[in-house]
Amino acid sequence: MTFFAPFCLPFIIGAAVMFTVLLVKWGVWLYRLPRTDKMTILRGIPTRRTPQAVGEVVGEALLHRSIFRVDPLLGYMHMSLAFGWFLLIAVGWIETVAYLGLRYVPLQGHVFFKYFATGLEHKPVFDFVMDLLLLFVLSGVALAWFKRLRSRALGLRRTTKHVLGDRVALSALWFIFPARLVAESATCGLYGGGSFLTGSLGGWFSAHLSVPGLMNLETAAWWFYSSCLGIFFVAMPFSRYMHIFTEIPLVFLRRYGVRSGEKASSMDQFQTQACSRCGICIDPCQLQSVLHIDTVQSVYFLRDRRYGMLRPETADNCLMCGRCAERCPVHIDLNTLRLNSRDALRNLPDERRYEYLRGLDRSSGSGKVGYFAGCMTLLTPRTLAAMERIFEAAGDAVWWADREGGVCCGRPLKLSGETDAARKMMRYNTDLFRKHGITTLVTSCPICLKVFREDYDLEGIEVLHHSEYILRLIRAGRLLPKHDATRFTYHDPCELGRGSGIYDEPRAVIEALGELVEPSETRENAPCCGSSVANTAIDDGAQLQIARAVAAELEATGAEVIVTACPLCKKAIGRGAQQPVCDLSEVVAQRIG
Amino acid sequence: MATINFGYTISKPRAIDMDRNNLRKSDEILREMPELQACIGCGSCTAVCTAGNLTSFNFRRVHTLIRRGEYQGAYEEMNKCMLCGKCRLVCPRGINTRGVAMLIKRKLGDNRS
Amino acid sequence: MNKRVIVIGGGAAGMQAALRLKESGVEPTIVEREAETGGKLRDWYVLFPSFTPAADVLGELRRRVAERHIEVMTSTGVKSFTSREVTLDDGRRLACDAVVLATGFTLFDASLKEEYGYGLYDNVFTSADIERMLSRGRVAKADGSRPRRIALLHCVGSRDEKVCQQHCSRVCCITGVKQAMELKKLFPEADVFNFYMDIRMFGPGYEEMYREAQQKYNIHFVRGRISEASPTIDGRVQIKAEDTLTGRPLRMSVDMLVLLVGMRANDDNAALAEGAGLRRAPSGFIAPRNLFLGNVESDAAGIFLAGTVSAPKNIGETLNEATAAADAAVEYLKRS
Amino acid sequence: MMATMKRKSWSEYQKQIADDRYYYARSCIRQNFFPGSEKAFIDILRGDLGRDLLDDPKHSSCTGIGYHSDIVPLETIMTVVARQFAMMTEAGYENFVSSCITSFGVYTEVLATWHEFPETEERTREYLFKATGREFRKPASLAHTSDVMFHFREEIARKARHRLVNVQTGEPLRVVEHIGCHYAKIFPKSGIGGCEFPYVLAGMVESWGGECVDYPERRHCCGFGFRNYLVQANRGYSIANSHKKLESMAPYKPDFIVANCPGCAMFLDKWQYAIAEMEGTTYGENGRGIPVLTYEEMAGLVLGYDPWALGMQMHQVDVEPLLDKMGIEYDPAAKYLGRNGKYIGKPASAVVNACPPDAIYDIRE
Repeated sequence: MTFFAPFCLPFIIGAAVMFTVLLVKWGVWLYRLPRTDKMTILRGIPTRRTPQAVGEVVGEALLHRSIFRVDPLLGYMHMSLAFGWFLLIAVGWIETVAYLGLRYVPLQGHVFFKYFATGLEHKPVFDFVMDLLLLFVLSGVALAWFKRLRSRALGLRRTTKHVLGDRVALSALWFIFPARLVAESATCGLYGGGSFLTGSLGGWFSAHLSVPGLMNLETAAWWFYSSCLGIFFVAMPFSRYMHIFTEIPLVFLRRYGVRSGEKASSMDQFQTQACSRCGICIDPCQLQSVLHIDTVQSVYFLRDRRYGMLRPETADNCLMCGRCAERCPVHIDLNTLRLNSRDALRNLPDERRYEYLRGLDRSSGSGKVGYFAGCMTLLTPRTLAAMERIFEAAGDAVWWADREGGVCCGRPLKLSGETDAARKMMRYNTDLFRKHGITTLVTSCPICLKVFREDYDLEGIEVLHHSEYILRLIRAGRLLPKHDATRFTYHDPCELGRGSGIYDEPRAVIEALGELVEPSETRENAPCCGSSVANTAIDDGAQLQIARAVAAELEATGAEVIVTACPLCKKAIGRGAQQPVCDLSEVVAQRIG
Repeated sequence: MATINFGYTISKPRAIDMDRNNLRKSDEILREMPELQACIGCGSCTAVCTAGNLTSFNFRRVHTLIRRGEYQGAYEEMNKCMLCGKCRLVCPRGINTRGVAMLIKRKLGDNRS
Repeated sequence: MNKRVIVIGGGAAGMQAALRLKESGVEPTIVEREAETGGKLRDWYVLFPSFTPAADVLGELRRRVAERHIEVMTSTGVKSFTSREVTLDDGRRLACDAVVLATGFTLFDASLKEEYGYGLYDNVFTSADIERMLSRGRVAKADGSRPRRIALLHCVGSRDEKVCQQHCSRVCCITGVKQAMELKKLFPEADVFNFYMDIRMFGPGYEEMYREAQQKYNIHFVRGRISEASPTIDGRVQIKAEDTLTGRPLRMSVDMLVLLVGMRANDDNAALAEGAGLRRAPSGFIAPRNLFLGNVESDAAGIFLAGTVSAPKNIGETLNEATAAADAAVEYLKRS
Repeated sequence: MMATMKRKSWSEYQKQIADDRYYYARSCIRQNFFPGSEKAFIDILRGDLGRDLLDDPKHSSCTGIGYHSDIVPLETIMTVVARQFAMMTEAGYENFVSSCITSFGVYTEVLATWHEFPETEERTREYLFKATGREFRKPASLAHTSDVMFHFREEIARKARHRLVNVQTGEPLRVVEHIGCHYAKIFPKSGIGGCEFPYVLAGMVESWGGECVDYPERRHCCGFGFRNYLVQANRGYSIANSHKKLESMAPYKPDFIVANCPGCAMFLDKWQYAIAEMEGTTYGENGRGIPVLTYEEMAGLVLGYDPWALGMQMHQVDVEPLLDKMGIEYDPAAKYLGRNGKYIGKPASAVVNACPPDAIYDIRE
């Protein structure tokens, strides 16, 4: 039995190209990983991270559990295509073995088994299972077609706009399974076999077409099916469908602990090319929902970056609020990729920068507890006064790092991409903290908090957001705020919530003061205030629009006071709100002694 | 050329000469950020500036000079900025000052993008 | 009420005051020195901040004046007056029961600021010249070519002790912004610079217009007064100023220099005021009896002030004031 | 040129200029650098115009240089000025004419101060009397000598032997007129034509057949500025001003510059040498420099005086090309012969006079 027919050529060539490109790409990326990352991988392989990764690959790459969480129908669509196709291949393999025993069968033999197996006795069970699987996949294809027409039905307000290569691959993909249906049905019509799907359609063909006609249809259909596969395979590594395979190594690498950083690395390739451009990131983006900007979202950013057409306007136009990353089914580290793209666009190492920081010290007071207000807090003096009051009530001696004007924490500059220059500021502040011998560093700015925790080397100094610090004081009985009937609502600052995972502490503090009512989108889904320092592209009017939208959500709770825990959020929401907007420290300070 | 040490040389004019200054970069900056032209010179940005609190850095003056085609030293001056964003919070004309700072550095410093 | 009020001046203020008087049953007579009514509005192209054609406003006022058969004496100058009698230049005397003084203002003569070279250099113009050029539909350099760089200088003949005009003429700032926008519309390739000492945007929509000029029209505003203008060899005008916001002197050559001339008090205010027993403000404009509670009344009973005769004003304020002056006159006639 | 034609405003700035019997106050700088000019003024007034003029050896410096350098206090200069007036009064004259622009500015300022603050005049009279026992009357008319020359410009034009015309082409000569700052910038009413468009030199140039050039930096100061020149550290600023003016006038290709101020005539002339040495730039036709004349020299040439008798060999920039243009005959060999035909020495040639550019000089020689 030979497993070759001329129509197999497109498939064979396509598959060869695809696997070659795939292997070359992965090989190069792995080879280019920094040495430390390679060691991390080697150390990780013999651990239980490997089976965990396998589990995740099944759960995500095949079953698409994350997408199910976004929308069941969308999840089903992705699962039917991915898992269905996988099963078609896997069951097809078993089918071949069942028919022919364990022997070498070339790839096309498995894929086009129906065509080559006409001389063999049929096994109706396999016919039935394979038809069932084909139906499963076809249902996904139908949903995909439907999604193109009406994305809202699948829980997406917006769907992705594609580049030309994607359209070629997508068109091929759409036709693969209908073509398979027609091809297999034609063969069944001529030679018998098939189950409820291919068998029935085959019967219908033989009833309505002449034998030569059906034979022509069969040849054409198999050619078409093979060509679709071939085109898809050739286009795949250069299109968004690269994600189908790239997600697998990404899951393993991530499980082993390899991460992208503020400088571009080979790991970024695994991430960018693992993006399926599903477009789930578009909907949560406030630039889209409030400002109707629909060219800068993560999906487009990754696309532009991957194809080398990233413009600063796209890279810069992002609040880096992290709402999209929270929903990304592939868990791509979107903010980090955005950051190192900005670094690549803008970072210029310049040793002479910030020479003026040398020997500078404008701090005041002394104590084991240090307080870093941050630039923005200096523009919200009520927060500053409240913190002073709280320190006083708690009886902590405080070293004030920057009350008389200090040096920025460096995060805004880092977020703009000037990472090397930001390091100079970070080093300066680190030295300052060490020089004054503090053991606890409290800040009321989540932007500072995040950079202190992630980028500063502050071993021996505990870094606390003021919400954590205040909660500790309350729990230790050192701060006794009065509880009353005030209804508060709370806005999660991006850098504090999604950025630093601090959701519960501010809420616990508020509950010690009064009643907390949650807005409709909260915690991981909380919106950004719009004034994020990460975005340097949108103008003032746009910031205000976002702030108004956020303020409206918070006011819809019916709360009397809007509380937040970030000076920037406070300023921004304050512009859009009718109700008073207070920092957490203010409402606490109002209720003590 | 004959050389005599007179003990002094012809002072360079301090005047901003709009006929000699090349306004191309200034025009490019204004085209990308027309809102910069809405500056009314109130000085809020400079008053609140974190870097200006520590150095002689004057954002308002630097971008005004750039708009007149005086680029000499502007990039180095602009590099004193920490990009903390306080200026953007206080600008009464709502100018995206951080965007301006980055744009100026991009136009006058690295031309990679 | 069979009373007669003489309205001296047939500009926007005079016509509006006469209309209001007529409406209230008083017989007004407009005495206008020029051959037609309309005053300064005749030479204006469009009005800030809405770009409404001045002809629309003027045409409507004239139409109403004609429709209501208000007596208008044109080409008739006034030599002196009291509340009961107006003496004309030709010696005729007109008896009346009250007078509304609406003689307006005089445009500052830009050639008095000789350092700007108005009347000397071909490409130095006044804002009034620009309005006339806009009305005629042809703005160009003296040689007919298109300007590439235009400078507008604010406060020419305003806020300037050197020409004895210490007051602010108020409307020149917004006129400068308006003309800058109009010029930019005509010559999009040109750079337009406004040199100002302060920008005073006092009216509704003015600040918004200023911002639009900056942001949308890319008009450059330089804070600094031009000190002098000189000709260049290629027929342009070199100007010098200090860019006070950078603390550096600045100079440039421009194709057109537009001087935004201010409003000054009429020369005959002194004689008229003396004859009628009115008081003049230090600026030379006629002072109202009380700036708050009698701002359309003069020191003399039966003489009322409308429009820019008492201080620089825009058209809207002038029309309001004319109405108020007419009402005050009617009140006065009822009482007397 | 255009501006000159249209310029009418000068007629609004007129002043009384006496017709005869002048008390002449000399200039410190001019006595040393342009002695021929002051002599020419006296000769023209007395000889050509037949006027009476007293060149009084007893008068002194007005101390204006010290005053403008913040060395001489106001009270002192007022007393010095009072002494000059006393000299005039004692000589029986009442029309004071000053050869120096700064002196003219000082006299104008002092008279204006006495007018506005009469007590200062009283005090000055007291100081003068205590110091010298002299008393004075204020002059009936105060004028700068260029005002006097302006006053007689038509009379001189009638007696002219040469006109400010290029004899080869018949075209009027293009003249840059430069007015000293202290002439009218302090008191605009004190100058003919005011401060923006002074007419004092332009009037002479036009009457004698020339044409004035209005160039962008016409009003600019020559840069002397007293302390700016006198203190060496500031001298770069001083020369920068002349440099700016020369750069601005160069495109108009002026045939010569005429100035009515001692410092201006000196600096516009001598700085051309320094600029040529410093940056190799030379102005004027073929890089031979732009000759700088005093108005007396200009009047002298028009009236047919011998250029060397006018002291024009003292100029940094050679005047011969201008003399050739005007068709004035002169003896090149006599340039450096002094009053008695004695050779007075010849300066080394300089870049500014288009000598070979590789010459090396040492100013200390």
